[in-house]
Amino acid sequence: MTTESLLLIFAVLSPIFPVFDLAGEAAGLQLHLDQRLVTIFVYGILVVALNVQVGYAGLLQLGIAAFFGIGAMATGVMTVDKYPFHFGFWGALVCAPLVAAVAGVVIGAPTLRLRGDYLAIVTIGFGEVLRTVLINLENITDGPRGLNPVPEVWTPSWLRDWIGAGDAGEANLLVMYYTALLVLVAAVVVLKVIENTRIGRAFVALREDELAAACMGLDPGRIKLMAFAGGAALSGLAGCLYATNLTTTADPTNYDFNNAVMVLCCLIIGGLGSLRGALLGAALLIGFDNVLSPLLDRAIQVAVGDASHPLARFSSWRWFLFGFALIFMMRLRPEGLFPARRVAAELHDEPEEA
Amino acid sequence: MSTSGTPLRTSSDSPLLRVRKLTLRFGGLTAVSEVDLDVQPGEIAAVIGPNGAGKTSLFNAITGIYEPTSGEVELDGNDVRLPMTGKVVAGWLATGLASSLLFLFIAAGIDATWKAVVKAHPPWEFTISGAFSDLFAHFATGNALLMLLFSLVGFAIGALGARAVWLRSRRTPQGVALQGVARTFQNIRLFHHMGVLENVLVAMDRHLRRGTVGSGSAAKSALDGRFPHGAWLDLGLPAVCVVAMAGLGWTTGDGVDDETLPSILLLVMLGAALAWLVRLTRRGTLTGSSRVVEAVARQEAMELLKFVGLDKRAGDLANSLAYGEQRRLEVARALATRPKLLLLDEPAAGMNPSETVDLMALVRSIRDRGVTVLLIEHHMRVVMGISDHITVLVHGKRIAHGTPEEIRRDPKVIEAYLGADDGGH
Amino acid sequence: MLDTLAQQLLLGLTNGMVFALIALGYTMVYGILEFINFAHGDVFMLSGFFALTLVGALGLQDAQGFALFAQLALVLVLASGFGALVNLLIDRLVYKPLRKAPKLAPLVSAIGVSFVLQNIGLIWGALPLDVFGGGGQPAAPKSFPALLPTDNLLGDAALTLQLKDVLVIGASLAVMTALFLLVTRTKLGMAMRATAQDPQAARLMGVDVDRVVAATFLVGGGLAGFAAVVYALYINTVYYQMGYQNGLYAFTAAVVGGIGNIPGAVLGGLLLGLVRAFSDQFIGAQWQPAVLFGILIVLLVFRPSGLLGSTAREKV
Amino acid sequence: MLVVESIRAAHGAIEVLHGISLRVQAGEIVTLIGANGAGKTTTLTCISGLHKPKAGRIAFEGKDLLPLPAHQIVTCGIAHCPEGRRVFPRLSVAENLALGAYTRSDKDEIRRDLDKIYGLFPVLLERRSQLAGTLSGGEQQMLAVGRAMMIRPRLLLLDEPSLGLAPLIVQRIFDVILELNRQGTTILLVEQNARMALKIASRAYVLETGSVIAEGTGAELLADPKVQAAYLGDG
Repeated sequence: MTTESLLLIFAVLSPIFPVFDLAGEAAGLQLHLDQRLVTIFVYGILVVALNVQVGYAGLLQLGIAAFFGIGAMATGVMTVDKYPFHFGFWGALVCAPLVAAVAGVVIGAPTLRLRGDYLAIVTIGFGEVLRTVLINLENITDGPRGLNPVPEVWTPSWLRDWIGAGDAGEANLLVMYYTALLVLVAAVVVLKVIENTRIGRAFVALREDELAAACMGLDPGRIKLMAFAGGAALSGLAGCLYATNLTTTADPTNYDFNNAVMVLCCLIIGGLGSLRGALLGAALLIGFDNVLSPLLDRAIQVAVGDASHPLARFSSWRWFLFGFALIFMMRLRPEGLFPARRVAAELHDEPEEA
Repeated sequence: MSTSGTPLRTSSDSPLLRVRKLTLRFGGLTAVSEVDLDVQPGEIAAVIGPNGAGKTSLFNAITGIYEPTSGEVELDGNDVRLPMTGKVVAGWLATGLASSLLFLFIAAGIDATWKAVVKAHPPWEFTISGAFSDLFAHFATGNALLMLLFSLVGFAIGALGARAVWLRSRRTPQGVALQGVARTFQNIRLFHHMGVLENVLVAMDRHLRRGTVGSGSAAKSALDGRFPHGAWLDLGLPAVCVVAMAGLGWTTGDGVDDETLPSILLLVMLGAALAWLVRLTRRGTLTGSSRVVEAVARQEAMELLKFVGLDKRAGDLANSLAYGEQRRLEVARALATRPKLLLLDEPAAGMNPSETVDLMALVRSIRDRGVTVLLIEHHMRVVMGISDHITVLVHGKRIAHGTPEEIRRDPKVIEAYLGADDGGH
Repeated sequence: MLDTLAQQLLLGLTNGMVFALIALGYTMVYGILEFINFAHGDVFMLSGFFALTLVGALGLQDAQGFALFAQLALVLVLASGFGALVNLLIDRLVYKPLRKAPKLAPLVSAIGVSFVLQNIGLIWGALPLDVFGGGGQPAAPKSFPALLPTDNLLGDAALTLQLKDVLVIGASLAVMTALFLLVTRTKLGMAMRATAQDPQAARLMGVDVDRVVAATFLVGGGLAGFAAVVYALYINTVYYQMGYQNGLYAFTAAVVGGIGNIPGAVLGGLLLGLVRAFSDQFIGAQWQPAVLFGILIVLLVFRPSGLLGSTAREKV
Repeated sequence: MLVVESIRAAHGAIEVLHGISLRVQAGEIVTLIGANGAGKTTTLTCISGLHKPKAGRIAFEGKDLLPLPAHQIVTCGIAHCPEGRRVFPRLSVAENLALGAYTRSDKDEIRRDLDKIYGLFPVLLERRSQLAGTLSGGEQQMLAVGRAMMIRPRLLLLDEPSLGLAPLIVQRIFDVILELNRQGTTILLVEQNARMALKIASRAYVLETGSVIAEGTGAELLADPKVQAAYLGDG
């Protein structure tokens, strides 16, 4: 990936928001696309974070939502008015990934020697524990209400005036949009570079043959811990942006297992181990979930007239979609839509019979 | 039928590998039974024996894959297991303390503690020292016995858990590999979907980490500039970015009246971040020095590939190689760890006669590089042709040890290995 | 105090029986195919919905005496059969084509199946039936009528022992005994165990591994269906997410006991049931997941292969 | 009785059998010898259906075996006693033997065969309720042979029965093989203990890297210098 292609990503993504915004206004729809696009970026970060653990290192981690939640909650605690810390958005952006990474190490360290599927269950367990803790430590997290208001991205007023042309609400949305985009691009660049370094090779070697890697002097525990901590830190980053975008840490159910599976879905549909795939997977699924399905809901509403029944809403059927997506991808195209070269070959080999 | 030309060493030399009374039992089966084995530095040693005699199990026990039921493995006079040092014990205690702290807070009620410490005052009256005195005051109101009990249990779980994990990972393949033992596998275990060169580079990981790649003078001079032009930027730019970001958070957290300083910090942060990202994408490695190290490592890896005759295939995927080539790649990969001792598990298996001859030459030249070789082999011609010493295992027990000539004449070996000539019938 | 303890013990035992029944399904499939059948908990959930639908169709909430028990037995049998069939169908349609795929593929597919089944549960609950409260709120828990008399069998004693307690424990024990006999005494059971230990060698003995796998899914699904009725009778609700939570606990139970180990699953289930009952009583029900998964993590640190599990070695 | 015609088989991308052909007549002991990696075991797994060859033909008593799955090949009358014994470690000795009779339903005959095997290997009778995993290597090998005999095969494929066993036990196993053959079982034996195998074999094939390089009677091959060179490693 070159500087030029980076600029290209920027060039392509930067105007999307204003365009959508204008189109939405012209159509007279109150879709809040701005927030939804940021959500796609946030999930993009989450999916590449999971890609570090599942795609590169082959660790089936099903508790990604917990680290996401830790990032969001840490941001809440560090920034809201009622607590004395007041780190502001930028301070939280530094600290939230650190907190999440520490959590990643704590949960990773005792369980690293477990077989793959045990790790899956332990990480699910960890996610459940975290959800419980977030709900129950009501004095800290404000339970289901969530901590709020999480302050917006701080930017100097001259910058806001310049970006938003004087409209404060517009400026806020644009600042959020570009901040999230910038963080996403930075994460992708760093990961892309890491793919071809010592650490990236170690991840893949571990996934291919842990024993052979160990016999070459690579410490599987250490590498797994790196993958865990790195993925957790990125998830924390995503959590920080998520809470800032919503201006609240929201209900802890936003960080539950369903969420983790949705991220896994994005990754698998996009293609395990491929950054490009991860991003496109996130765009496709989260885009569908966040942008297309509200639109469809509205269309149904209009067509049917009274659509009060819950099954007339698209959101009641979304798990069908995700479930079938996983099943069909595994059956027909396990390497995903945009596979990485290495993984594609791997998933199509049939293990030989002895 | 000559043995190799190097003089045999006397047994008074201290052996490179020393195995004593090694026993390995699985369920009711004894795979290896009280085996002794010495490998002298600089020799080519072989372990032979009929299929199922426990040779591969012996290798697995030496390389830390299996935990021996009993017995010792020493390399260069050191036990291959991790030593229990003060640092290790301190680690257990630290884990215990951390976990006991967690349990203490659970006993005191995390929620209640937070309420008493953080929420008791309006946010602007909060101070660190005040927080600590509030914390102790809150602890004082709690049930002392319960808190003590929880702390102790927490400590026990943490410390014992850390100990249990450590004990289980005391003898590990990577630990043995780091002491200088590399190996190949009977059924080739390459990283099949990585490139040929990448396979070798993975094995150089340790040297890449420590920056100890390369040995030639060219590599040295490249590495002398560990901080080549602008290397400070590699660490400096992200550091500046993070510090500026933290400063930005600190100055703006409570809201600001004067935007000058934050504005500058924001611009510095964005500038540093963008400059760093552009540097990264231009170069493709995290730091400039790692780029130099990487380049030297690639050079060294290419030399190794040339040594085994695979330099032309460096860019191909490992699983596109032919069988014999895969075996040689495995050897190159093992050599890339710069071992003192190289274990070859049936290197000639599945090779045709001419490949076998090449292999013998390869093993000899590995020895000539200063790497001691211990191999398991079925091809008698290979074993007899290149080994300085041969150990014969039958049924998990060592039945003979000596030079190829001695082994060839040993009636016990002839009977057990080649089949009894006139036994029984 | 002593009564509370005894009461919790009883509660733990009954809970544990349900966990054990579900855990058996996980452990048997894992024993043979070495993959976590993530959708197993949701087969349990769907069977619950099936049973509730049956109850509505039979008008069981108004039945009395012998008719009640006879029809209840029918519900038990039909729900077990339903669970068994659903489980078998899932295996044939989803898992079987992936038998030779890398390990990740069936696991991810199973997660997919789990989500599909949950959605089916959601839609099932939206059917306009009386037992589902008209179906207006598909996500809300559906109340399963308290079919059994709630009198205390011990008269005025402080310890409450209801007929449903006795029934849960008795029926579960009976089913587990039957399973135990099936696995240890019959040819099929022997083939199951042999396949779990060495599928290649089992094929060389003429064992049709496909059929053994099918039988395993049938038995596991049947146990889940049975557990669903028992659970519904006991807790008196069914809801579309009950498979996820209980399934997770049951899987934890299987791991605690040593996955792939049949007595281990029962032991783990009972242990987890007891821990859950006591932690609900003394720590608080809201901390249940934290306590149970905390125990799982601590156990895996000290005994990675579970209480009764044996350590497996990788062949090199 | 058994006809194998130019079968090719591969592990992954690597072809390990380059067209092997061999024949076994009823009542014979035929042995395949050759160095490690020559393809002996793969040949057996192709016959018993565990491994499907890419090309070639395998027929048993005129019946094409290739389309049949392994468990149906067993019912044709072929038993395969695999390399490394592969007994079921957490089943008892008696259960292991009972699994051998999995495809059969003639209770009395099973009983009789069981008694016969206990008679052949009294140690198995002694340990019948012990878990197979706790047996010694030699006992496990006897169990594996006994288990295969419970299938009551007309053709018995034996893969390295001497693997990892002490010479005395090997002798015992070979005696049993001879005895089984005398009682009418045709045997296809893969063995690395070539002298021993050639001595009891009516005919033998020598394999080298996936091809047959020589065939003949046991005595002929024992004297053949090619065998000595390729296999015994003298040279």
